Amino acid sequence: MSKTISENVICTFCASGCDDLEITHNGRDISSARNGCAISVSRFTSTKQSRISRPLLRTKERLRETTYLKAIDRAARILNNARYPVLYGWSQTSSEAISKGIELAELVGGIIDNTTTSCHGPTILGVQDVGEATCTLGEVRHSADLVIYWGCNPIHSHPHHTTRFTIFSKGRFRKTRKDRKLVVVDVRRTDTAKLADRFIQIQPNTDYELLTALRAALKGEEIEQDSVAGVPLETVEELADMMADCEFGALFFGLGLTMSAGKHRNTEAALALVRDLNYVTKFAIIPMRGWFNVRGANEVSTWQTGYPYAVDLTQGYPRFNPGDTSAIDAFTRGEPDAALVVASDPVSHFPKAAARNLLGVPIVSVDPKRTPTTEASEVVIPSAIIGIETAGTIYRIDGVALEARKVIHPPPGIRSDVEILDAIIKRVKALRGRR
Amino acid sequence: MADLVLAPVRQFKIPVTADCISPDFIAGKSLREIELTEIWEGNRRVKLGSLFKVHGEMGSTPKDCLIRITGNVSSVRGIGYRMTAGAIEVDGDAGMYLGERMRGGSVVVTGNAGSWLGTQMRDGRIEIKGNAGDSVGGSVRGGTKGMRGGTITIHGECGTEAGAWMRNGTIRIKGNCDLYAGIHMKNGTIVLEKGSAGRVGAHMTNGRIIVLGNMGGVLPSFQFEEIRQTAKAGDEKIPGPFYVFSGDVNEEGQGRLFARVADNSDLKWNERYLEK
Amino acid sequence: MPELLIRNGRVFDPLNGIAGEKMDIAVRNGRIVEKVSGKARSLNVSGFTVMPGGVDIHSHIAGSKANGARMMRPEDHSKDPERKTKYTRCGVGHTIPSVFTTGYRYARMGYTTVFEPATPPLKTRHTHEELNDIPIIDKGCFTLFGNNWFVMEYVKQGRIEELAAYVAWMLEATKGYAIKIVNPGGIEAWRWGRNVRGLDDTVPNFDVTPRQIVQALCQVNSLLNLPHAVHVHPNALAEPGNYQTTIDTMDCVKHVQATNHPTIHVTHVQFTGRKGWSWADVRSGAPEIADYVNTHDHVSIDPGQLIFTNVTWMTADGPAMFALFKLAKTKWLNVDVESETGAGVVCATYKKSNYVNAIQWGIALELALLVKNPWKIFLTTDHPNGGPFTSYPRVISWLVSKEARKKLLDKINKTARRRLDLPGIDREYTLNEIATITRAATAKSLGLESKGHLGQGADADIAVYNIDPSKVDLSRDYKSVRKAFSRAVFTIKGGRIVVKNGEVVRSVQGRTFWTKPVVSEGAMRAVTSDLESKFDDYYSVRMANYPIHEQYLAASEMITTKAGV
Amino acid sequence: MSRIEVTVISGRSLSQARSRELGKFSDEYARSVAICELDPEDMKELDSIDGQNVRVTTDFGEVIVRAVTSKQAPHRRVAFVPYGPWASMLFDPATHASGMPTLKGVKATVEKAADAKIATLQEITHMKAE
Repeated sequence: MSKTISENVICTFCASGCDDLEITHNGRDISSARNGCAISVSRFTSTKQSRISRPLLRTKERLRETTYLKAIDRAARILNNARYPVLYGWSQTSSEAISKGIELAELVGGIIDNTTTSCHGPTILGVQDVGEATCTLGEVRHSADLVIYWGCNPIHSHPHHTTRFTIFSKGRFRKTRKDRKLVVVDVRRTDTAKLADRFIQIQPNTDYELLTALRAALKGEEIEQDSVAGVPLETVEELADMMADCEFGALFFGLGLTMSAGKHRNTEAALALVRDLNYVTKFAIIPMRGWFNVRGANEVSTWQTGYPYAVDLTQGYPRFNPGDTSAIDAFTRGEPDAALVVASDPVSHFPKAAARNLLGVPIVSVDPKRTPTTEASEVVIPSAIIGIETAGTIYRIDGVALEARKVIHPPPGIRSDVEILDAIIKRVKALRGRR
Repeated sequence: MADLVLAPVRQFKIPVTADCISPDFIAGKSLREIELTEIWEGNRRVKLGSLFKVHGEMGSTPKDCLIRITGNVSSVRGIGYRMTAGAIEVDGDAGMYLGERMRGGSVVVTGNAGSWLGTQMRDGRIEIKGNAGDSVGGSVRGGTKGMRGGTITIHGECGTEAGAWMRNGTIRIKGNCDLYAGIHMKNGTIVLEKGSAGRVGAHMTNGRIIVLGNMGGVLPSFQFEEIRQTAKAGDEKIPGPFYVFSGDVNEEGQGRLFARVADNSDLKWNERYLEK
Repeated sequence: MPELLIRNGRVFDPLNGIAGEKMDIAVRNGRIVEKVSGKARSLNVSGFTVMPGGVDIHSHIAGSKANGARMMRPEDHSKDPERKTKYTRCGVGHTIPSVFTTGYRYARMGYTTVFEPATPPLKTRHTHEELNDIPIIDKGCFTLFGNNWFVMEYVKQGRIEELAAYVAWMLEATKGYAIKIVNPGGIEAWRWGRNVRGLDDTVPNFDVTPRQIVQALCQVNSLLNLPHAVHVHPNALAEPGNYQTTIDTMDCVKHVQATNHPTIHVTHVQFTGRKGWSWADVRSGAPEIADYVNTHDHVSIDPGQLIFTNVTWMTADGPAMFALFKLAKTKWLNVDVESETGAGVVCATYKKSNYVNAIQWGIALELALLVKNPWKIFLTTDHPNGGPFTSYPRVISWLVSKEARKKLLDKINKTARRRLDLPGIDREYTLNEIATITRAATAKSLGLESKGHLGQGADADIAVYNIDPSKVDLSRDYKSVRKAFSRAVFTIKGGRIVVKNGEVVRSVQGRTFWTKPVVSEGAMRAVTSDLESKFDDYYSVRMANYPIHEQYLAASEMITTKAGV
Repeated sequence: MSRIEVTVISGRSLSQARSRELGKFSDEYARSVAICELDPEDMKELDSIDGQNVRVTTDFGEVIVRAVTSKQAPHRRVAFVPYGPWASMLFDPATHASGMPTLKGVKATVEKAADAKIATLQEITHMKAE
């Protein structure tokens, strides 16, 4: 087959939404990927690695190959019989598939939770208390003369972030590195910190204290402690002044805030700090969302149910209360009796106590590739890779929706998440005697 | 007072939502009616009688009703929802949302209680002999209305955010308390008899928090005021002396933290601000 | 699709001059026809009022800021859950309902077409995702242009024809329906935490004025023959004394050559119709504005009626929202969208006892009652800014009944009551006028030829209300009027019965209307090459990934116009 | 010293993300994820060398991983274990009513365990199931 180059391809790894990739392929295989970061290249050139080629069903303790029809039937029966099923994952699939997932959750009466729950869920809880002053990434590129990375390491997690949107990008009002200051706050001197004009190293679990002190300093309140979070008071005040004196500031933060002591209160403090800064200058805050459509999972879930994640539909209407209706809490307490996992690997990533209870229930997994979760499943349904083998809508970090496209064909016979979920929905309806 | 006894027929694994377990709902009903009341077990509607053995009798008004639950109901949510009078006793552990929006009467649990105990409570009394979860006396997600009155006493340990968005009433915790007691507190009193993991009173605008153990440090948004010999909690005068802080200055708050001097040597540095 | 015959109703069809006559309406294949066969299903609606399905011209129901507000306000949802039924999906109310609930609640009120009035172009794919998911109703969205870099640069250079071609390109790229302007130039100033002060303040870095932006886009509207007027939210929103800016904004385009419809629609005037110098002496500017509207044919307005309740403010007007946040001190969401626009969301509660709130409530009602011609003013609450759209029946009761107004007037802030003209206004709307401001006039203003009337060929979107005009005294029985408009006896959408006795009995997929102005190939080529040269500099998205394909719309309804460029 | 007290954090790394695309069961994945990055000074104190196995223990579990001298130092007394099956053995499932377990900032000890074997993914799953 002849070689084709697809241009302006949208990367489906992290949520930066790089949309300038050039992919060389023959319709079946990708031979090279240009313009992307190292992770992106790895993603596009490794589509055939570790693939699941056929649906699998567990019989006599072993996963054996089966047909889509039988796998979907078994999946539908497991979910239909469950009294407290959890439908989890959703950050590495399309918005169209997420929409089907919510329909299925409503139909079977389950909890639908996405991986936000263990990434920026606390950020959303913070927003629910104070709001959020934010902007799209292009605004930062055009306007920001102060960029802060706090508890995140984009050189590793979002490798093109600095070149496309912040210090190394070219905007309308800020042209070069010299036009911008970079401050990094972290517990390690990360590779991002090495680029900083100012690196502020703090002790683990003290982000909250530092954020609180910055808010107080900004208000001109006297801080009575000599140091906060291991940072001398002069430095705290200097940083507060730097933030207040910039023309347009942008604070990017990562899981350093959401996963350490304080969680949603850390993010609340950061959101409140940036809100307060807008009384004296212009400032925006943007969480560094991870997976390419984790934001989409929040958006779809919110417009359909009112709530961004951890939505309990067991009683026929949406309820939301992370800690109660969130997947990890439910599994830690041992409540669910079945799980559907779409494009995620909770067996690997859940803390041990939650993973143990997950392993105790029948799991239906939908994934292109083998993972510890697919290995532990009752039913495994292989799927096409979004943005490479099938198209779909995805949401960037800043909520800009993009239409990720199909570049090559999926392996023979492999179906998309949308098709698979739709088939499960139809089968559940049939089992319930409804059209 | 008439006793109604509910005995769980087994250990529930799947969450049960039974906000009908309250004196207001059962008052004047027959045992049969109670047994036939539908509640949620996971995604199924089931009869209360299929999960609980029901016996005893009902009073004709809520205030004449005592509900005794014998056994572990840690998976049962919403017990005592909106109750206005009467009493509930749980001999065992109780689940989440116990006493949510409670307006009167009393709830006593001999074991532990789950999170969101006494959410948006307005009046009445809750006593937990064991430990309690997170967000005791708090608000619903995104809301700003916590507990508005009544008293909650926890004999054991307590999770994070006790008294979040609290507007009035009293919370007393006898065991250790996790982070953020009294966060966003607007008024009322919290007494931590043992100690706290810290960040007490974050975002508070008013009210008082009295800590008899170690407070876990003080946030930079609080200012040291003075040393006081006693702290008032309602009618009670608690002997100190106490370091007194005011804040949260980030919220232009007028709240007060009382940290007992004897247990907070890590706050001794504040004494340098005392006028000689 | 079965044929339908809706028999013996009292029909209000202002576009066809029918005001309460007893007649039958025949429906075949989703359209209204002269007659149907004997096999048609017959609905006897004797003693009921029949109107075309409601058409809402301005309601924030979809897109990134509505969803941002939903995400921020779980406390708003948890008090108003909607259970799933045999026919409907579950969801939540209240001020910003989830999408399924939005469609159902509109349909239950007899509304069948709703326009989302402000979509940031870069985020419009999101808007369409939500519009696709809103069941039953037809819809569309207005694309924001008032702070767009390309627009401001073309205006500065005086290149009106290129600007027209650019607007045509953008409407097609975003599948938008009309030109929307929000605080022209002010949102660009908000980039630096500032705002523009009025029509003649210069936009930082762009050297153009709001006046020039409004005038140019109105000229473009005319050049492109767009179906709707330019839909404008003026500068100085919510500021005391802003009524003059509103009148100046209308007046600055009176000489723009009109097409067959008004040049400019000024929206939610309650927020921009304020006299006075400070919050303490805010007065109603409604009489002056109504006077202007009454004497000029190039304008139409909608009041954005305030309801005393908990609301969510949302607008593209970032600086105005921040100013209001500083007063409300609740939660504040701000989202600036690169090179284009912004958005702000704040939660608030309107109180009867609050002087300013009471004045706002009065301004909106005064406007509705003082503008004489019902074809120039449309019913809105600027959902959810003035109140949720589910309050329309209540607003209708105020319009048809002086008694209903008086009852509430007695409860509002006394100073406000004294300072309003409202107590002295006796006008009461007729049912025909209500039909005008809720469907006929809005459909006409939008240029939707198949909507807002019951003539042959119209879409069979029909609402039947439990009001017998021959028996009911609207003024006295305003409570039953309110109840009737809350729960339609029947709502028929595209020839199918979707609501029966106020409950949804069927869900259908509504269409999305958008406009494609056909400009000359040369003009399009020129603007495309201009865009190509600047796109990567202005956006963080490639030009190739920017346009929304027609297949993206679940049910696309393209309106083409013949442009003069 | 053969053991040190640290605060352990998990997080993303470039090689973790790249190798994930090759497959969770690939050697590359295990090589880049079953590690613990330590500050050079802490390495010295622990008397460990690059590539030697260590045992990381918290209140919630323990795991054997390969010690690696951090290139993103200094971070005294902070140990970094990339997200993944091995890291997840160490963290607190309590979410404090947030839905989010504590995946950063947990007290731990790191001790030399040169002869201990790094568990395979299958073994990790088995350990979790117990």
